[in-house]
Amino acid sequence: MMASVDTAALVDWIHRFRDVIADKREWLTELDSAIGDADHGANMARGMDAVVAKLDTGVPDTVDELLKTVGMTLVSSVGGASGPLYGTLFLRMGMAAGPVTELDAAALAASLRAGLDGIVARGKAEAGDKTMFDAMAPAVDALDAAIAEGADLGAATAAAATAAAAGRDATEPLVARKGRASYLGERSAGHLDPGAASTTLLFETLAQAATESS
Amino acid sequence: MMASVDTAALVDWIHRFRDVIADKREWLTELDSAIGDADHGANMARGMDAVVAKLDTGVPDTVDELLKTVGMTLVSSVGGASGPLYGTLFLRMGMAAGPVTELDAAALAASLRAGLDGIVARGKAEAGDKTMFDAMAPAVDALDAAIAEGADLGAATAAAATAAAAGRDATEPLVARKGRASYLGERSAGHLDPGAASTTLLFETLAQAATESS
Amino acid sequence: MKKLINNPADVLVESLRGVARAHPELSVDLENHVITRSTPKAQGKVAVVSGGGSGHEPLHAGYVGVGMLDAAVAGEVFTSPTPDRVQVATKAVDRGAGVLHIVKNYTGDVLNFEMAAELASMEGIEVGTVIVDDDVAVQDSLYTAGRRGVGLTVLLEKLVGAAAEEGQDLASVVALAKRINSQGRSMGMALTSCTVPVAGKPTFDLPDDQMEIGVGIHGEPGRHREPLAPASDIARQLVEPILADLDVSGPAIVMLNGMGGSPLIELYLMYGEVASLLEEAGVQIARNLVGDYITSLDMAGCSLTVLKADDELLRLWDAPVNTPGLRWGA
Amino acid sequence: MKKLINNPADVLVESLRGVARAHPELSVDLENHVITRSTPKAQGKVAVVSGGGSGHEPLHAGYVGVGMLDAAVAGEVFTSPTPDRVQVATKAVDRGAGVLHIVKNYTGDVLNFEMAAELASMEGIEVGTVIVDDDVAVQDSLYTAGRRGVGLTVLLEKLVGAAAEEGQDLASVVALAKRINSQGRSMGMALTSCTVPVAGKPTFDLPDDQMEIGVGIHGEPGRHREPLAPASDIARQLVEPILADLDVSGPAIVMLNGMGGSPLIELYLMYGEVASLLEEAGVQIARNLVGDYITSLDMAGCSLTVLKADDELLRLWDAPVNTPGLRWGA
Ligand SMILES: Nc1ncnc2c1ncn2[C@@H]1O[C@H](COP(=O)(O)OP(=O)(O)O)[C@@H](O)[C@H]1O
Ligand SMILES: Nc1ncnc2c1ncn2[C@@H]1O[C@H](COP(=O)(O)OP(=O)(O)O)[C@@H](O)[C@H]1O
Ligand SMILES: [Mg+2]
Ligand SMILES: [Mg+2]
Ligand SMILES: [Mg+2]
Ligand SMILES: [Mg+2]
Repeated sequence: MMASVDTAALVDWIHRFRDVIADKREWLTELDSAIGDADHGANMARGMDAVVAKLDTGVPDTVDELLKTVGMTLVSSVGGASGPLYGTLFLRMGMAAGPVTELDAAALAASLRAGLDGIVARGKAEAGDKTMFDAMAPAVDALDAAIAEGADLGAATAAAATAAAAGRDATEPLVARKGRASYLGERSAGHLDPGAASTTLLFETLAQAATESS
Repeated sequence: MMASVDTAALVDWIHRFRDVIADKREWLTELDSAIGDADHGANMARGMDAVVAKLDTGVPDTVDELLKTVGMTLVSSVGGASGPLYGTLFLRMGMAAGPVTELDAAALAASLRAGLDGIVARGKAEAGDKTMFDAMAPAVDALDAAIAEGADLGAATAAAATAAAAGRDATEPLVARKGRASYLGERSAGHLDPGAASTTLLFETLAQAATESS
Repeated sequence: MKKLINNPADVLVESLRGVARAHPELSVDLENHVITRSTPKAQGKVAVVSGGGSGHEPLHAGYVGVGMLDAAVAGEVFTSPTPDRVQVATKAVDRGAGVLHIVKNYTGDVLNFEMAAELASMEGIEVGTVIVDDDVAVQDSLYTAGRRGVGLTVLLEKLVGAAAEEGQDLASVVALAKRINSQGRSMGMALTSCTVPVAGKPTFDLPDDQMEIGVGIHGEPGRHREPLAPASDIARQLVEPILADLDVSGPAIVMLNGMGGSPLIELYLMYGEVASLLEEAGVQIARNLVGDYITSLDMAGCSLTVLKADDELLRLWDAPVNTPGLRWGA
Repeated sequence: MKKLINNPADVLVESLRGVARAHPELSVDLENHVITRSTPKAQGKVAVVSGGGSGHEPLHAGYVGVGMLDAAVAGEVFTSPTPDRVQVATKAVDRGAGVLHIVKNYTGDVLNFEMAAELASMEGIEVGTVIVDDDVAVQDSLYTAGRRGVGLTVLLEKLVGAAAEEGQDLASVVALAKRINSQGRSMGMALTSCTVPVAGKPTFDLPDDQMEIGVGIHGEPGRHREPLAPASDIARQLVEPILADLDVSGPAIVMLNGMGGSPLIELYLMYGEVASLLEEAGVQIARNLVGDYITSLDMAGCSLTVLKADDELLRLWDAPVNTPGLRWGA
């Protein structure tokens, strides 16, 4: 059982996230067709492919450099709403993590909290706006709560993933108040938010990486 | 049994032709869709409606004025290939008929022959080009032949109508050499020519008018 | 049928009503469907008239203005206008130096303009005619209606309009028009059929995985049908028959034209493809147009026009033109 | 999917390659998807940059040129460009007097341009921003992403470009841009969905007898769906929400814009309809545009934009402009 994630585990996370995005690309695009502009799958795939290509040329030694590289690559390859938002998540995570080589559960949670705050600072999303926030905020809260209750890294990230999925599912009945879906008004209800769906994949792969990385 | 057609019979012919064009409008357009530009039904209907509307305001006393009015109205209301061609037919028929009040079989045949010559002068069509000529020329020939054999007006025009229909049917296998259908080359084979189809209606209604007009 | 229209039979006149409202610099005769410049050109200059069936907008009404046409005569959709209306236009714009009729080579257009020219000469107006027949998709033969007039018409109207504007006489303008016609070729293709409003359904059925090569601008079927292909392949099928028919090495004016339903992003992509092929073949593209210039209602697809140019043609091309559809230097 | 393309993923860069070939007066950076004027404007003048997702051609690349934009940044189809590329454009065109960013109000565009402005200020370039949000189809609220930026963007780019060209400083140009944004409104509708190349199928299903009222320019579903209606009825549904939102009696600049798949004959017909309704309502149409100016790929449909005008705006409107998509006086 791991007590912390090192840069290798974080790189593993990034690869897993890229793979599952590639896998679920059509589904994410379907979700975005219903209430957006049919590109969330393509956007995330383009971004994560760029991130993996970038890391293939060399992995930084420290967690902050690694996460900032991921963030900058997303910012400069995705565009759309998800580019600056996911990019900001990783940039702020890196800034919060500092020049370390691994993160224990508490440090990982603090880093993710900083990332979430960054997304809010950029996108001004609130709970119930039907955005990625609605999956991410419960996930980060669940991570904090599990750690406070003494859960280990694997259990805590698994709890976060479960909370993300619940948050994602809870976006279905919501009327969107942020992003493109908000243009639809009442017609946005009855569909999952694509960003909440990709965020859930982010936390699910984090839990996998935290448990299975060697 | 009629020995000649007077202006009333000619007006009856025109009305019958307008009615059958209205009736077969979709079919003529279908034929033109296959090898042309899908407007022959609309063109002929527009023209014949205009002709009938014109005659509703007053019918000229003489055959030449009547036929020239029909021709001018077609020329100025149809456009397309069929406008000048059908228009020329009636204009030349009128010029050949002269200021009379009725046409006997021979005069009718001479008038139609002049009209046919006019169409050829304008459109340069030859037998087998897959045009209205291929229905009209056999019809006028048949009319002449029947009269030469002593047929009365009703029988002679009926023979003309039958010959027109045969001519029309014979256009099906032809590769078009005139009009829009010629752009299709080999692909024009296997379809009836729309102008030959409307020409057949013209002779069929002439036979009806010659037989049934009172 | 999905169209922004009211009664299908009223499309032409209602569209002309919009043209009239949008362009105070044009006069629109809603009865005769004749569009003229509100301010006629000077007395003593040759006037240029074109026309034909509607459904090819901006052709022809959109090319009325200084440096191009003096009048356009709009027939019903895909149907040549009648001689009397061509005559209305001809009389309206004659400035005493004669009138050029620019006629696309379709039997209907040729016959109606021929009758119109007869009417004009009866009224003492000198008329010259050029028949445009640039479409290499049609296998040419002396024994058929010949090639269709398509994209070259746009370039010819611009160039000849410039010559008339600078005061060339009718004989020169006619000679120029015929020379341009002999030096230009076009080839078109369609991804979809168009739908004639009064017909209410597509003129031909084109399966989702097929395209039509060698189409005209009236929804006529083309040379042949084949499976959908990439733009690079389509470009080759447009360029090759043109180059096979005419030696256009040296300077040229090139138009990549949209058929009405294809968006500009695709037309620029196609232009990139054809431009490389043409340049590989020794064509030096001196001027170009990319966009919807001669359309076929809502048909998706494109056509390529290549006109062999020289200093004289380029000078006329660069002369000011001020029309709704083509404008520069003014 | 029937499109004139090669690999769906390459549409943007291949289309830009065509733009580069067609327009020697533009410089196209194929790596960053940045389009600039080949001859930059004079030192000391404000530069104007716009950009956003592609698929709206001629917007934005087609509006680069004298009197309008200095640079356009083209994102992937319907996806905002990234901040680093906006920064490339901003740096390339800054002439020492600051740069205006014209941003359509979409979360992606706003966030990416915001980050770009941060990058620019880190490099000492003064950036002003106007967010265009003219779409009355979106029920406005402080608690949502707000209204979309649509057709008014075209008019604003023209007017603000003229002001920058004549040497107004950044503060004046920004103030002008914001004033224009406050005085203009748009409303759109669709007869068909568009098809995003990488998606390969229509974004939404619209039955043959239905239309979508209140659409944006990305194939987003609209306010509501209803049975196909005549143009006169559609016109009313475009005009009324605009007039309900803004008092535009008096002079106005009006654009009847095509969405990419609707031919000009229909757009003029629609223009005739909206122009009468507007005039009945006391709007005096001083200037107008009819055509494809801000599109949504191959979507059939149209949008209406009305901008309340005054002498100042009309003067800027009439100033010369020389771009592929809009040209007069030059
Ligand atoms: N203001 C915001 N704050 C947080 N997330 C947002 C905001 N706006 C949009 N999003 C998220 O972005 C997702 C859409 O991303 P994407 O489709 O890639 O970008 P775009 O909307 O520009 O096409 C939405 O599903 C939503 O979760
Ligand atoms: N040169 C010609 N001589 C005689 N008839 C012709 C000629 N060209 C075309 N036609 C006839 O005209 C018919 C087409 O008429 P129509 O569809 O009304 O005109 P358009 O071809 O201009 O659309 C053809 O079916 C043919 O019979
Ligand atoms: Mg999206
Ligand atoms: Mg026809
Ligand atoms: Mg026709
Ligand atoms: Mg997007």
